[in-house]
Amino acid sequence: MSETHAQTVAYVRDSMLPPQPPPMRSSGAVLWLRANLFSGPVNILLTLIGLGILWLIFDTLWPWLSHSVWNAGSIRECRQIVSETYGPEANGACFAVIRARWHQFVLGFYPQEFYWRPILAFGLLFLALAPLLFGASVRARRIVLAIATVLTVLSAAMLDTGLAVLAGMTALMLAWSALIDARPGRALLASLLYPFAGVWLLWGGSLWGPVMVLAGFGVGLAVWRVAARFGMLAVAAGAAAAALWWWLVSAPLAGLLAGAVPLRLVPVTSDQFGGFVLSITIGIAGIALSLPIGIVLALARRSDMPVVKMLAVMFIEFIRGVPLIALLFVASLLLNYFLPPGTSFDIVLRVIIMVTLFSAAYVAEVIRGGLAALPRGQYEAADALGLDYWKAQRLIILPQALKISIPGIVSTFIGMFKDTTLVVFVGLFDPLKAMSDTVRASFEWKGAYWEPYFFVGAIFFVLCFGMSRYSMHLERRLKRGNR
Amino acid sequence: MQPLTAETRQADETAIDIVKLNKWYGTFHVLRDIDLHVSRGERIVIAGPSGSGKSTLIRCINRLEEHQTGKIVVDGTELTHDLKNIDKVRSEVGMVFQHFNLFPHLTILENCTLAPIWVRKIPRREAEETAMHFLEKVRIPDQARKYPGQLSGGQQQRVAIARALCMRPRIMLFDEPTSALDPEMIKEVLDTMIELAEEGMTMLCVTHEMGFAQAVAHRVIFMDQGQIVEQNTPTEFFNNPKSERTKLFLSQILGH
Amino acid sequence: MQPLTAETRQADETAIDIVKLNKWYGTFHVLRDIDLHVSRGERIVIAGPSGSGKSTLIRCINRLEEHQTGKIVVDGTELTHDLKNIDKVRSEVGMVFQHFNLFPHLTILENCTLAPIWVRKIPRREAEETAMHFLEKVRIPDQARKYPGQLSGGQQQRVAIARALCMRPRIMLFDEPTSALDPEMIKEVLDTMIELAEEGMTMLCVTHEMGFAQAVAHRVIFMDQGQIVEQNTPTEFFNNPKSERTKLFLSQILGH
Amino acid sequence: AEGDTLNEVKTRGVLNCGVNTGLVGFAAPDANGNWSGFDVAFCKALAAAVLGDGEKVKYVPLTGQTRFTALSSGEVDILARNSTWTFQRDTDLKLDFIGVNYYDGQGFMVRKDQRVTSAKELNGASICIQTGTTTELNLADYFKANNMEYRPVNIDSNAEGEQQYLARACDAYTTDVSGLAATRAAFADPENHIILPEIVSKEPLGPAVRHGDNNWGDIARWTLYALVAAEEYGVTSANIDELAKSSGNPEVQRLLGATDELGTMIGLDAAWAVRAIKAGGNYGEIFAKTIGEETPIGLARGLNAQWTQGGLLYAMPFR
Amino acid sequence: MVSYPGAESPPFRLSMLIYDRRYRSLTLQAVVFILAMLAASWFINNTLQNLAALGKTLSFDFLFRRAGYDIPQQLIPYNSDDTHLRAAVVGLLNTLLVSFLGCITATILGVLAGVLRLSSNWLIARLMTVYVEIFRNIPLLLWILLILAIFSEVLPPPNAYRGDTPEAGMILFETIAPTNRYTAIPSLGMTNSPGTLTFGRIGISWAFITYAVAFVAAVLAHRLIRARAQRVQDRTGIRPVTWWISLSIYLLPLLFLTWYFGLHLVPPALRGFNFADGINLDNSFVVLWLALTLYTGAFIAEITRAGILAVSKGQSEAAFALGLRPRRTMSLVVLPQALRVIVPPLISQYLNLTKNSSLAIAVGYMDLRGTLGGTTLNQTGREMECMVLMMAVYLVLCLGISSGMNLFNSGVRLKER
Ligand SMILES: Nc1ncnc2c1ncn2[C@@H]1O[C@H](COP(=O)(O)OP(=O)(O)OP(=O)(O)O)[C@@H](O)[C@H]1O
Ligand SMILES: Nc1ncnc2c1ncn2[C@@H]1O[C@H](COP(=O)(O)OP(=O)(O)OP(=O)(O)O)[C@@H](O)[C@H]1O
Ligand SMILES: [Mg+2]
Ligand SMILES: [Mg+2]
Repeated sequence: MSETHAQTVAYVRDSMLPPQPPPMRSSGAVLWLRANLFSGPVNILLTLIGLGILWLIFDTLWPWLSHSVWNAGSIRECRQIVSETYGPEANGACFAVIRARWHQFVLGFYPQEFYWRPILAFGLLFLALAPLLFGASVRARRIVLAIATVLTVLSAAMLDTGLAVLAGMTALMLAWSALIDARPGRALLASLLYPFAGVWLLWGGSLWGPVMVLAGFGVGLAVWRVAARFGMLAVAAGAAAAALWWWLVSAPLAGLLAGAVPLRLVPVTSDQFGGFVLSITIGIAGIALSLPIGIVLALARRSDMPVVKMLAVMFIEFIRGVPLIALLFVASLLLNYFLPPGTSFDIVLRVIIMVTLFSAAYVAEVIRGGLAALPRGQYEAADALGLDYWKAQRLIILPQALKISIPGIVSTFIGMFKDTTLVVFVGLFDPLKAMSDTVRASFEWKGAYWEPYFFVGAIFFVLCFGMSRYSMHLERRLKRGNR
Repeated sequence: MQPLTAETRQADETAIDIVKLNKWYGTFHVLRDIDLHVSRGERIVIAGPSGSGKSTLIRCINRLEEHQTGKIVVDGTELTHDLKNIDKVRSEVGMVFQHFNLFPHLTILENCTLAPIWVRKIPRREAEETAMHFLEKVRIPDQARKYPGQLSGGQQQRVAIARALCMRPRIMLFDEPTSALDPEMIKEVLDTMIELAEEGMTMLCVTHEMGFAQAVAHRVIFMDQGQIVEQNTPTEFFNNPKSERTKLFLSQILGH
Repeated sequence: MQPLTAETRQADETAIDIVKLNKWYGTFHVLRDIDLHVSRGERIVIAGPSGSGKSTLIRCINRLEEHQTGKIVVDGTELTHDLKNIDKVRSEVGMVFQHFNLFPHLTILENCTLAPIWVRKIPRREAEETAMHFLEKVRIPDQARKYPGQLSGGQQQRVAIARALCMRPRIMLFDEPTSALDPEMIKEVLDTMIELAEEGMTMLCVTHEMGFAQAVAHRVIFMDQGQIVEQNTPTEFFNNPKSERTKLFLSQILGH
Repeated sequence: AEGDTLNEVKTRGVLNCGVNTGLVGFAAPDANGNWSGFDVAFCKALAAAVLGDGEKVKYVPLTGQTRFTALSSGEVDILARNSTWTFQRDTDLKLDFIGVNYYDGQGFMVRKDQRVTSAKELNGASICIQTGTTTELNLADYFKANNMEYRPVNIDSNAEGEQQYLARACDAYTTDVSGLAATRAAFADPENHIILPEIVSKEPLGPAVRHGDNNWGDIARWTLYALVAAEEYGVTSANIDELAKSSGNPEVQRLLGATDELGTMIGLDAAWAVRAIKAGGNYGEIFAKTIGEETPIGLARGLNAQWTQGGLLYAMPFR
Repeated sequence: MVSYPGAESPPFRLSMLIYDRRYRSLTLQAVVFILAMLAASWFINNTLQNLAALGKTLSFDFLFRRAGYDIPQQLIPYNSDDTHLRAAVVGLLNTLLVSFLGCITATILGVLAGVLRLSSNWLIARLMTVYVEIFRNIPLLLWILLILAIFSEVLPPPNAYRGDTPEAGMILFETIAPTNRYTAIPSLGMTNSPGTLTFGRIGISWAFITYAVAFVAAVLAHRLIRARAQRVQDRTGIRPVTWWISLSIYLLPLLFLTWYFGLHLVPPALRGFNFADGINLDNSFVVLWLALTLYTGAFIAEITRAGILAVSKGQSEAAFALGLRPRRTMSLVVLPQALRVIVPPLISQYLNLTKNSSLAIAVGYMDLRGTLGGTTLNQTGREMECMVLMMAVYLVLCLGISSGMNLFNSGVRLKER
């Protein structure tokens, strides 16, 4: 074959060439500009348009922001200050309204002397979430814990919280952080206790109420453990035992215990909730409750039992086919009709139920995607090892599927959190519209349109953007695979 | 533990008994009147062209697939729709897949201890000891704390074998355990399998590794179109195939 | 068509001429002072460890990557920033990728006729005839109406070869065309390539299939760290490697 | 059913009172979430009568759209949210209006510089209107009857209406005259806006309860009358303790539970009316404190004066 | 069921209900079904009891009573004497209108932003990223309120156009007057009107019909020309230039009809309080439309970007290697594949937009929720009936859209082995 070229080709390099620096072409600011902004007529045009837009935004916003007034007692005073300082034509933001009323946007009508309670509740939330969300990197977790602790205590201190309470808060948060750092396994259990602690802090009342609810779960679990041999029957028995406990035992027992040891916080009713406390409460309750429901729905929808599947599909499609506003109106107008005569419960709770069902349907779809992404081999390997359906789901399938679905779940959560502003239409005081309207209804701040929107929008942006960045970070980490 | 009566001994000597097994996918007849008797300690290699039903047969034995007619008795337990029987059979039969199917979210050790702990209800400590024992056997004890994604294909397949062994099965099924591996890794896995064979484990193995078949199999079964076309000892099978199809097949796989 | 003057003959006999080619990715120097002259009809195999710049070299030849210094002349056309030159070169040079890169939304036939119709402006009827001709050559004319997703890997790679051939290129580049394939399918593809070689096509092929190199290559080029370390006829290269690196490399790939 | 609501309220210990989401003077929360206003005062009086403490009220803010459903579904015990008493609401919506606490009428507010002096000149105008209210229907009827056209600008709450009107997104703002006055009072330049003389509808505003629980209706109704009667007989929050002991007027004695125990007839105790009046004063005091001429709202008593003063307020006899 | 020769079934025992795979699934399903039915009947029973206690019955009679309220924007004739049903239909049409227009503009904006986000122009790419992030992370309600505030606070009232030296001037050659109530745009007038075709109270101008017919004919002709061009290309390899023929097919009849009917624009003019003659696009509508467009556009931009990125680099490289130019590569190779990735999430954005249009409540736009679920509900007190009806309509709408998506999906799914 190779006779024609044989003589010419033999070649051996005797010394390897060292790498050279690249020729001076790919660096320098001018070159960068040329390459990234002015690389052709279309690009030049686009750049000019972009600059124009930037200028437009700057030109409208900057004078307003730079002429802002932070110290004033009313909007009229604000305007006066602006026109005195910057001339009669000047237009300035009156952030004094935020300064005067920011606590109302954030904490609603929560009693002033108890401001530390919601703050502590949300601070603890980060401690509860840390082992779940930031478990992968010890450093990230420590940073989050430290920031959460410091911020919580700081903001509580700024709100005139008593020294004793402050010390208690600090001690609690430090102890919990230490637990997370030393015994991550235990910390996960502590995270499970969080919902009860959060509810107690926010609504107050006797500690025994939440404790009894928690005990119900314990009872159910114990019965299930004891009866575990009987498979599915054990689950039913556990559920029944828990239900009996809640129904019959818990209320009297709680009363009894409260009589003996009255661990009580002053109760705060839901109508005092408003602003971001309300949004965040609804949002977090919604996601925490919708996750398990979503998982069950997703499993049901992938089930090979037609009846179960059909019910799940009907539920999911119904919820997804109806606007959230309609569901909120159902919560406010109709839910009482569906319950036995005479029952009437808190509108916040009803809204939470609806929001939960709503996001459960979306979460279910996300998790279904995660389940579908798992290779069949995983199911088969679990089967071949003799794991039954629930064990296989719990140990093999769900951990993987949930991991894949986290980004989707987070974006569902972001959507839901944004949607909590819609509760204004059923008469709750959301931070956006209801609170702004309330603030504007007062004589001092009538006419302050832009500032509240600006403030509330900025908070929403920070929270949602933070969450979406976090989920992108997760996505990247997941793409890299298992370490 | 029971005294060996005639009957139990009979059952004891038979590992798998398949009688007139038929299976359809929809209307497609994949397995046709399969009769197969495997004694305890016997090692069988199943070969055949793609689509001939080898995997399906293997998967029927631990009920990853349901059969429609005929009878499969594994270790004295007949496979019916009864869940208890299925569970019993599955915990007696270990299976190694072509694509390993390790659980990527668990470490190697956890992969190996999962089923013993949750199915056999063995204490964790004990399960881990067993797992380390088998990991040593497949010569990767040092990888126990890693995740599957960090191992090479050959190592992963050896973990898969160890995982199956941890359930202390009486029968091992292999479905083309080496065909997804790079050539260098094939040898590692085959070595492990040969060692297992030497310990007297009952094995059914779908493979085209003829060297392996020659070395360890008691019997080679050749399947085509859902039927057993020929079976024989390895030497006879390779050197002296009877049926035309077998000859054709052998010429293809040995040719390349 | 032109009378062969000394110059055009010169150009005509040179398929590719690469002089002092240097390329950087950012500050990373991938190709260092590459000099390579390929005559018409010559068949060259490029080998080397992973990351040595083989793919980059191949991809510079049809300007999928831009080079920074040096000169590449393909079939008499120098590759500069001039779009016309690039178009010209690309329509003269066919390329087959490791992962086939067939267009999944088009049938096999459409994959093969797309470029002739839109680039060469050949009537559809005619393009289809050509396509069928080459599909026959790679022995899959019966799959013409299917979609890439419906074919096996080996078949897909053969389609990719046919697709490149439909542009009637004078030079074919192959970038590890068989390394994503299962062993059985490698042979199909190599057979097709050998056939091509026999017809006298100029070929540059990155591959580690040493059998193939021995059978068809005029020259084997060994690259490491972005440089051509050794080149020689296949026989010499395999039996009598000169440089230490080549020896090391050969011992690795032949060892397994 | 009969007697249920009273028992429920008593066991709950809190009165659920449906109020406006924010209408200064009638019902609005301040910066700390404390509610005050004309309607709120009635809630307080009722709570004082029933529960003994005017602060035991949970205010449920209701939009124009959710108010009646909230009442029928039992979410609130009483609706004190400036709602007009109409035939359809009383019958078809299964509500019971227990009386009128404010006689109102729908009017129009325009800015002075438009030089409109009569609603009849509003042909073709854009008019801001709150959806889900009777004003919406009245407006349609009025323009139809006068053969005029208009462009409705629908708004969801008074706050939004104010904003739209001030931004001149509508030429006129229509709602109950009291509401207009309250809104105008809050403007930076009230003098530049006028309320047109035409009153296009009768708007008797009053608290409402559910159909079917007559006893609860009675309690609410007579609490309202107690406030009105107290004004008529000169009983104020200041002199009530004294009068309860020493009033010579038998009607006052009955009212204040000194002689007949009227309270027990409606399931309360004798001092119910005393507590109700003490909670925020009599009708006149409440009016003066929340929306009267001394307040920024600056409403005159007008139709809402006692019948003895030429108004329409007329409490049924306590006997 | 297929029956298999020789398949025998063992005798039935009770324990098989739990331990036999086949029966176990049946048992479970029966249990679940019974539980579901029990729950449903419990709810229904409660509802009936509660309604009975209130003396209400379920009845849809109210739909045929006089509505009594006016609706600012109506696509079919409506006045306050019409029934609630008609009001609901007017509301539904308003929902459909804003959703439909919103979907179109959001798609245009979103695709543009998504493509520009991938642009090599650093500034534009950053700007688009900022746009996407800002709109995705702030509630839609805020955007609606903000845009509404901008419209009502910044734009001039109609009054400002009055007088010899008006404070505000119409834009675009004195034809469009944006005000803080509505945007007044010209309407169409005809000097030579061919009359109208009426169905009951809905009239359609014959001129409109003629235009529609001309347009459809032009589309058909255009298709024919394209097909012919394709045939020529198939035969000779060279595609004839046809754009000017197509253009004239569209334009010439249009111009002719316009001349024939004497069609012209009637600019809005200020009469009394408001602009008349032209068409006044209510701000409630424009604001909602704009907000939905901007908000959904941000999501669509992300989808577009992801779709384009999902087409592997190998695809465009293969096309380049075959000598295809970038533009052709985009249209022949990348876009057809990206579309398959883009369309399903795009449709679910359309669903979201449709559902989000119910936020019309914040601007007082009378959509389905504003009429049937708002004023009608309030005037009649029929919350149960109104809500059920309203949710049913939304459900039908959404299921319709998503079954359309499924059809598309199964149509374009890549063929696999
Ligand atoms: N779930 C299924 N549904 C329908 N047909 C199937 C299914 N699984 C396998 N088949 C078909 O059954 C036949 C036998 O499949 P099987 O996997 O047992 O073959 P095999 O001998 O293992 O082949 P290979 O060597 O390719 O693994 C094949 O024709 C296959 O297409
Ligand atoms: N787009 C790129 N940007 C930066 N570095 C790159 C890029 N593409 C390749 N490289 C680097 O350039 C070097 C040469 O890459 P190339 O793909 O040419 O190697 P190769 O010899 O083909 O290797 P293999 O056998 O793995 O395909 C590698 O170190 C690779 O990491
Ligand atoms: Mg197989
Ligand atoms: Mg390469």
